[in-house]
Amino acid sequence: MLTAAIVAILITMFLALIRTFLGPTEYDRMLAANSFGTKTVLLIALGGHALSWNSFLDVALLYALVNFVGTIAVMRFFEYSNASEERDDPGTAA
Amino acid sequence: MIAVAAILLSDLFAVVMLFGVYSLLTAALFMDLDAVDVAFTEAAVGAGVTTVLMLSSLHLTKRWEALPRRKPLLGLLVIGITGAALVYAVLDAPLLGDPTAPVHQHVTPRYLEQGAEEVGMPNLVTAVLASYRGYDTFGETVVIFTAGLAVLLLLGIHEDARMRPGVSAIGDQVVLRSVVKPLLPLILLFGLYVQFHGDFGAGGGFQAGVIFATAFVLYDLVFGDGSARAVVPPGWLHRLAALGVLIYGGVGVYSLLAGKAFLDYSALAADPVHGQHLGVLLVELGVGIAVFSVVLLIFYAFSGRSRRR
Amino acid sequence: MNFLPGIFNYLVVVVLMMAGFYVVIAQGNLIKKLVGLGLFQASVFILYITMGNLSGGRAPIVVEGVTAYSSPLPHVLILTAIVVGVATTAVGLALAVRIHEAYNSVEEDQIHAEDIAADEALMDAETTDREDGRR
Amino acid sequence: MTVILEWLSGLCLLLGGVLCISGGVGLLRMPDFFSRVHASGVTETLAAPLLLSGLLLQMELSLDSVKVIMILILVLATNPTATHAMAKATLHGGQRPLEFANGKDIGGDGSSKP
Repeated sequence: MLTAAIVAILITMFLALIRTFLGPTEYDRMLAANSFGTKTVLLIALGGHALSWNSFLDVALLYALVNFVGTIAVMRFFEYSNASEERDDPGTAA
Repeated sequence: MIAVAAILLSDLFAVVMLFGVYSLLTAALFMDLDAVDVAFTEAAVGAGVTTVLMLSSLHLTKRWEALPRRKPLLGLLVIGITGAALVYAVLDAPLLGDPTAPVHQHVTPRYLEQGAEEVGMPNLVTAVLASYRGYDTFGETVVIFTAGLAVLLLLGIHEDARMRPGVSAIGDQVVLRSVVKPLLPLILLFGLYVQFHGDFGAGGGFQAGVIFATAFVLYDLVFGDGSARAVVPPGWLHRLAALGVLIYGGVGVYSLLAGKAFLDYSALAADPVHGQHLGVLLVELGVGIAVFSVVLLIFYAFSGRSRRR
Repeated sequence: MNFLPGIFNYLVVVVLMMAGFYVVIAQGNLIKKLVGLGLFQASVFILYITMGNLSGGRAPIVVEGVTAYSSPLPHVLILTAIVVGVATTAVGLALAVRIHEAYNSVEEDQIHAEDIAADEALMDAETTDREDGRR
Repeated sequence: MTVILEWLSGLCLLLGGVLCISGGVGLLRMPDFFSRVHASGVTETLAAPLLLSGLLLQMELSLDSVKVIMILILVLATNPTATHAMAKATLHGGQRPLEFANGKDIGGDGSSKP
């Protein structure tokens, strides 16, 4: 069961990664990156248990935290940039 | 991998976000390679602090990259040649996990066999970091301190120039605020745990300092600019950063005065092992304080700068 | 405890290193150059950690009954290198911000163009000064 | 007792995995940002606790279980908050859900997002 769950998480990570690449808007990328981060936390928690790593839970805890902070930071600065700046040349938008 | 995509995108925002994801992946790889402490640091620093710093400097500069005007051919050529040379060199490198590799022949066995008894702590990374290679770590702490000073010199901390309030939708998000508020003490507690549990598990001064700073960065981000500044004024941080380095140096000087070599912690107590333990604890504390204050100072310096005055 | 066989890790390192290198030398945007530098850094980190790994070893935290550990030395070096790396990146970003304030651009080409324009303006001013003096 | 625990944890892990994948597919396939937020946010919020509690049931009681519970609390607290904040920020940033963008009012509780 553990293995099945890990495989499922890996698949989801892959899907989220594709969305991060494609993401038509910044918000999509943001969401996908956040989702990816959460999946990484789960992967480390489960995988660490399966492979009996040392103190993997500390790392997972830290990831969950950092992921949240990163998402907040992205939103914060993204909005500032949007509000205070016209796009210089929208043609280069990826 | 992600890196390639990061090159192709011209929207710098997306690039930075991908960089964050990439550093998470790198940290996961470190976990797999048994480098718990490194994964810890990479996660805290690479995914957290770097992303925040890059974003805030993007906020200060342009977001969109100009269309490339030069031809990438020459660059590609150089890359190709260097890459080929490196691959050729790599073919000679010892295989992953090979016990006969040079790394495992010299110095390492001594650390592994006697580190635990001599320094008296199970986490060998901390032991080597703070005790055996104490000089290096001292130097690196000073480098971090200097980098903080350099950023301060370049940007300065503007007390009055803050980002305009009310522009952000996050500024008035009640849910976010009420969730973050009880979270903050938990983060600080976790930071303390990491700081003082570094002797036994993954963690130590560097990581704890970053986690502490992260807590304040989060506070500042959610509750509007300058709110963290009210709790920890920049003026204190200057002194704290210096204090951290001074604690480290002071321990060294004390052992010098006590008749041992610089940073020889066995001078700190009658029992050498106990002295080592105490010394590592103090030194890690110094590192933690220095890293915390420098990271927070850098964040203040970036966030306090208004865009294109 | 490793999924990755033999030499694969080193190849990843080379690819990453070259990607970072390419960004640094071929991209004009200063902030992107810094990202490239970060990639390069990360590849070196992976290289070190790979070297320190020992098959069948555990993380270097002493536990009863375990004899094989990965080498702690590369871990220590990289641990400090990561933190120092972020500090230097911060300095680089600060420089980029100041450059942006001075030139209103972080593109290398534009900065060069502006430099050249400023130089020419200066020289023009000097020549006119000299001409003025001659008159 | 242990057998029941095994089964319970297996069930949790399996359910969590399925939810996880469905969230990923939703994230990839849904047509606009708000439906993607919905897809990934809702499933993730259920999948993460399921997976973690499955893990919790497998390991013996120790400091580690406390840490797992800490992670659980953290994920439970931050994930919905982050998605909520993101959706709100997107709305603030000028994007509208598909129905509104097409100028078509879906009626009913269409005004649930202020």
